[in-house]
Amino acid sequence: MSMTETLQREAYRRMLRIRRFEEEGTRQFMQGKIPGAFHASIGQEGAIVGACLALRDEDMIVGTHRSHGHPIGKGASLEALMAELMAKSTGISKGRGGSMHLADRSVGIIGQSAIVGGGIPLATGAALSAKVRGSDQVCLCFFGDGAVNQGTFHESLNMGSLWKLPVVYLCENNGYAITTSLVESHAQPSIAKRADAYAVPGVTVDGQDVSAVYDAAHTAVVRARRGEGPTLIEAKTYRFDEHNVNLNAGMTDPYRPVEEVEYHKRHRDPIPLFRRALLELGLSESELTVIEREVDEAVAEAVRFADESPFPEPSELCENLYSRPIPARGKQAV
Amino acid sequence: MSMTETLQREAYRRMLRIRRFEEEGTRQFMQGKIPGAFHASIGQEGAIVGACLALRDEDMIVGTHRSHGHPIGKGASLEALMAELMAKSTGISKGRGGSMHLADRSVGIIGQSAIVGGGIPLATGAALSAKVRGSDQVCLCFFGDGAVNQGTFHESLNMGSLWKLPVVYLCENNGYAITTSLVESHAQPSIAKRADAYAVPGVTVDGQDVSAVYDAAHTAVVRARRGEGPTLIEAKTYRFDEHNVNLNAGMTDPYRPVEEVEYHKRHRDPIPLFRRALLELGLSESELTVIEREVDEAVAEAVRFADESPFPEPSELCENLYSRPIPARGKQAV
Amino acid sequence: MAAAVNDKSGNAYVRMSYLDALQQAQMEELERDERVIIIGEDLAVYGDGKVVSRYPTRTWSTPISETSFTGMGIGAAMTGLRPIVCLSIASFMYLASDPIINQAAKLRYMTGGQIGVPIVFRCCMFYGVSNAAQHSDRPYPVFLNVPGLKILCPTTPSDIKGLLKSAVRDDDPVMLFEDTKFWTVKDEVPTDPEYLLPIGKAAIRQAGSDVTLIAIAGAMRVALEAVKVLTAEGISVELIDPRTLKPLDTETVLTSVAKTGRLVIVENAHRVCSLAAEIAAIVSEQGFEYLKRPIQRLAAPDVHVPFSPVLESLMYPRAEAIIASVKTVLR
Amino acid sequence: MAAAVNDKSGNAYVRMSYLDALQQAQMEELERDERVIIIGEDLAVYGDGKVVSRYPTRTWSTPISETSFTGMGIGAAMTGLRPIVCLSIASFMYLASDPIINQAAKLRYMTGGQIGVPIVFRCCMFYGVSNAAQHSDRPYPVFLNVPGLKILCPTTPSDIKGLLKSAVRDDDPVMLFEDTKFWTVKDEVPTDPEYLLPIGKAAIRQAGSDVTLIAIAGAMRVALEAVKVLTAEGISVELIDPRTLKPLDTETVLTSVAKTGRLVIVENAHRVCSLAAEIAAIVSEQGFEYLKRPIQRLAAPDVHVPFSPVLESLMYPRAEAIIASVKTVLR
Ligand SMILES: Cc1ncc(C[n+]2csc(CCOP(=O)(O)OP(=O)(O)O)c2C)c(N)n1
Ligand SMILES: Cc1ncc(C[n+]2csc(CCOP(=O)(O)OP(=O)(O)O)c2C)c(N)n1
Ligand SMILES: [Mg+2]
Ligand SMILES: [Mg+2]
Repeated sequence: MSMTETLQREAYRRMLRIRRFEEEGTRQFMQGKIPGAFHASIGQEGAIVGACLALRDEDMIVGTHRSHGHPIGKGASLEALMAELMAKSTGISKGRGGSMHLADRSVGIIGQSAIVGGGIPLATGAALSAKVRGSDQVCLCFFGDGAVNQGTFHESLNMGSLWKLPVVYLCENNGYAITTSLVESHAQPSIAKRADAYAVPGVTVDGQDVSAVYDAAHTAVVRARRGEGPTLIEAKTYRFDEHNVNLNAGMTDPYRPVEEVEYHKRHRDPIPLFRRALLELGLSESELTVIEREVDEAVAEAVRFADESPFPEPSELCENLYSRPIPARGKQAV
Repeated sequence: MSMTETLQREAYRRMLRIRRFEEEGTRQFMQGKIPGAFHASIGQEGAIVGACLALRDEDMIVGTHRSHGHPIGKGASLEALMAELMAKSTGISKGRGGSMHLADRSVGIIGQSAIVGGGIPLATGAALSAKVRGSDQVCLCFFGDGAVNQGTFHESLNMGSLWKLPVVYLCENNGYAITTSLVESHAQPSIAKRADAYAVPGVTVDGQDVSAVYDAAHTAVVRARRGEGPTLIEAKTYRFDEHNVNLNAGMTDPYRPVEEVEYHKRHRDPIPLFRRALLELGLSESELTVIEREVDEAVAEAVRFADESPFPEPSELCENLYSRPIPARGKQAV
Repeated sequence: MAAAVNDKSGNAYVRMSYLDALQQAQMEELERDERVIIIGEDLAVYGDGKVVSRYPTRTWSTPISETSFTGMGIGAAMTGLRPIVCLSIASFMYLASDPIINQAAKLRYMTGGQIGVPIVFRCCMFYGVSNAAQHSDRPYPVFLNVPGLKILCPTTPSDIKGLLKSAVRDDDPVMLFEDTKFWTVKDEVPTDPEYLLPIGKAAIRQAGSDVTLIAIAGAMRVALEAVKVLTAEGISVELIDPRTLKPLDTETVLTSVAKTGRLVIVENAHRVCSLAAEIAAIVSEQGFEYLKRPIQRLAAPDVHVPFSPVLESLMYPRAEAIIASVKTVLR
Repeated sequence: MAAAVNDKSGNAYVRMSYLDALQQAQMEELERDERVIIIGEDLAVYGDGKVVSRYPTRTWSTPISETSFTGMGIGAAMTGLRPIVCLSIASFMYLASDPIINQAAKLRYMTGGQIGVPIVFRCCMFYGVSNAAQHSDRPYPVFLNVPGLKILCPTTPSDIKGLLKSAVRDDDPVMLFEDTKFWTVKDEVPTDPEYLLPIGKAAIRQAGSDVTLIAIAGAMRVALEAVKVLTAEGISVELIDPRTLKPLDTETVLTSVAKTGRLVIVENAHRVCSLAAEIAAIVSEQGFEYLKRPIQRLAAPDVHVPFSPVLESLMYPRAEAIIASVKTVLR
């Protein structure tokens, strides 16, 4: 099924929200207002949003260390996400999680694993849960090309398939795991082909084409919801920025050619590509401009909100470790 | 390449050595002379010996908890193995390893992992070592059908293939992992087919036909030694005994039909099958009887040796933990 | 199973083994709460046969994939279920340590409380029967260092019932280390399906005034023997069973040491950084003024479990060693 | 790099950072012994760039497969090589704990000495920089309970050179926990490619008579600050750096406590069952009669590392806390 016009507008809006949120985040990071690491999804918005839009509100997502796009793609509001990046107490995780773990439960993001490959079993378990509870929820599992080589990929896809769980495995294949290219690390360069080992359908799709990703994801989601089991989707995409804002790979030999990066930025940017497609489909320039302005305002508002929010109080350090505070028995020196 | 006549005789001898050693071991176990667990390979001798005979003396093997067949298949003498089972100080591992870990380094068994799937990376690393050292050794890696579902299978086959390491992955597919059947646990029932995910050749072979296993293993070993990388061989075999001598699965619903077990014992026993083939090929009954007598004597001698050997001394408890004893600093109360 | 017998206060008890009590607790929780599921390998082999045949859709017999079925249990716990993940032999816990430590223990905290992980990780410490180093570990000390986990080592049939049930109902990840030394031990177990024991509360198995003896998990068996002998000799031992290793009931420990001034701790885990170390450290910080004599730790030596019974029998503290240690601190 | 300077006994030194010393040690060992190889992810990113370009066939940049590339390192160590396995950030160690514990640590023992595993597991404890719970662990206590391992936490450029080189030449599995708090710290490092430090020997960083202060890994930085202040106030602190956490140099610890009668231990790991617990336990067993005051442990509280710098800064003991503890035991 193809996207409706409403969905197309929403797809454009959400891709743009990810882009602008992360561009702004990068600026804030450079100004020292965001601590820790910062992995941007810039360039990968088509794969993320196309997949997210194939879901219903009550569906679930487990993502990765490159975690900003997933909640925004699923429709999260930006304030609490930006506040989290700035380590504020109004952050979505009260300043405990940060950039690698932007999980917004209210839109169904049940976890973002910064342990590469660690989210794949969690997502598979969430699908098991849906099945046992008799819910018709589906769980979308994002992971990178690098994560495919973890044992959890293998173990989880086998169980997901064996038990026909409602999970969609979506690989954001940006060709690199930090500095390691796919060909240097995958004996079998086709990730979709690995699906045969678990008797699940394996699909390759152009991740820079949000409609194509939506179509593939939609088919997979329908299949999952029908109880027919998982699908493995390999969305070929590209990361425009460095692996991590503060990572200077510092190799004399760059791990990816400058021309390759330039080519993708210029010709394979999912946002201008989709904008052009929308105009061709008959949307007006002014409609798109309205969306663009709205997105800019939402991002600015998020920064304002985060800026004005307080930092956590030292007394909160041990909160939310357990469901109920453990009564201190005896003295507990720090 | 097919087995020479000399090799055929040796194949028969080694299969029989495994069978009689384990039959005798089972008796000793029942008499309480062997402590711990006891996993017999009875029924699986064809797969083991066929693969082992494709190796050279200096080649290496990593095996599993079902560990008796591998050293015997590689040509180990029986005394130190039986003494190990009886927990004697003359045991191959001085009574430290026991039934699940019969590693005889002198014939190239560099480890037997009782952690299911744990041996696959070790074997792949041994192959890496051979490559780095510029040796032309090959490492044969045994594992069960159950181990295929471990993450280590996936991770190791990928690296083995990527780096074209001289390793042969041989799955003793006996159809069950304790009580769990292959169809209950493998979304993709063909183990050989999983090879595609790592761009290595995947071969299925009748594990009850020692010659067929030899041929497949020989091809794989030659390929590995040539630097062309690993092969995954699925040898279809069957375990005649219970998973473990002292395991009473105790299910009202037996996990495998009695008729299935009976069928295999009667019609698919690799030893009588090969004996018949040898007679057809022209070996005489008396030649085979000589081998059979020799084997019986070797097993009896092994029991005698083990019986007469002493148990370890309590003072040896901490020996061989480190390469050199750690000088006790301060009092080390037990 | 024996018929129930009522005690003075009208509570009914049935005599059953530790393993049966565990099974009963699981069965009752499955019955009570449909969110409870069981995940693990060959469930029927490790004693869960009845459960499997009664609840086929809520027992998931898995492929051999410890890392991921543990992670799946965590994912299911995050999304509305209350899984019991059976890792069978404790030495396989290491394969699951990434999801247990990096996910289950951390997710609530890392998400600022958005996500809870109500899960039980069960495993059995299966040692002393010549299964050699790869099958004989008692690895609870490894997990004690990890914030966010709760860790239980019940030593009696009624405790395993009460603690397992509390674990299933707890909103946090709980690790339950059974000790197979108790599997066949029988005792009275309350029939009440609402019999719950609080997590975090030690039991004083015997009150005493001369010396505090803390015995952990399987070491309780020999400790009870030792206490019998010592009592007969007129030595008054206060015997404590921590039951919950994390969070530890330090109050009970310190109160006892305040009374006795003498402490012996015994366990079957390897000695370095074990629970006995932590208890000794706590007492030497917070109960130093009570101590009349050096603390005595008895544990397995810092060496792997050998296959040979002759050698393995040297690994775990025996009653005589406990008796000797008690006498040493009384000297 | 600065030019070498000779000391009075003619030994040459060069000033360099901890990270450079580590790199130099690796490079020298690769140069010296062709059995040495390096295995790990994105080797060039984590500081091994020079090594990779110099020894392309002996550096193996792996896929993201921690469990198996660790297992492969062990397999290679069993068969004639001396691998250094780089696990980068210490929180990824849990993925490799099965091969480290069940294979590397056990194989020599389980095979009665037939197999040796001469391997180094390197990782860095990368905390205090807002990477949140999944990237900030200091998990050495988890491995201290395991027999058969050796565990090092060097705190100076020359120590990391001497200890890493000893680790590579050692015939047993050695875990080397770098502390990124030291990466940029510079000091004099012997140029001698045969500069080796013994595994199992603590360093007395400053002799003193009033109190024994043991600082582990990154805590040494703040301990040195604290000692400066205390010394200025006329308090004589004996500052010990265990360097090798396993096997621990208990002799040096006990000798010092015998002299001072007072013990403060500081580390950045989580407090429960940490090394400080083990040291406190050892001293309360074997040095009880020396102790004049309760032992003081300073460690990270039993909570995960939060992302927010405001909160994370509360996690690790500060110089003021050490000073206060020292004064408490002197009261
Ligand atoms: C278990 C584990 N190993 C290593 C890392 C370090 N690391 C962080 S991101 C990353 C690369 C992941 O690559 P990929 O899965 O392709 O995702 P991408 O970053 O390209 O989105 C690595 C190796 C980690 N976080 N977790
Ligand atoms: C990591 C791990 N998980 C579980 C076990 C328990 N176990 C021992 S043997 C076995 C079955 C293995 O099946 P398979 O690989 O097919 O080998 P087989 O026993 O059939 O030879 C299991 C689950 C183990 N030893 N290690
Ligand atoms: Mg990638
Ligand atoms: Mg099998």
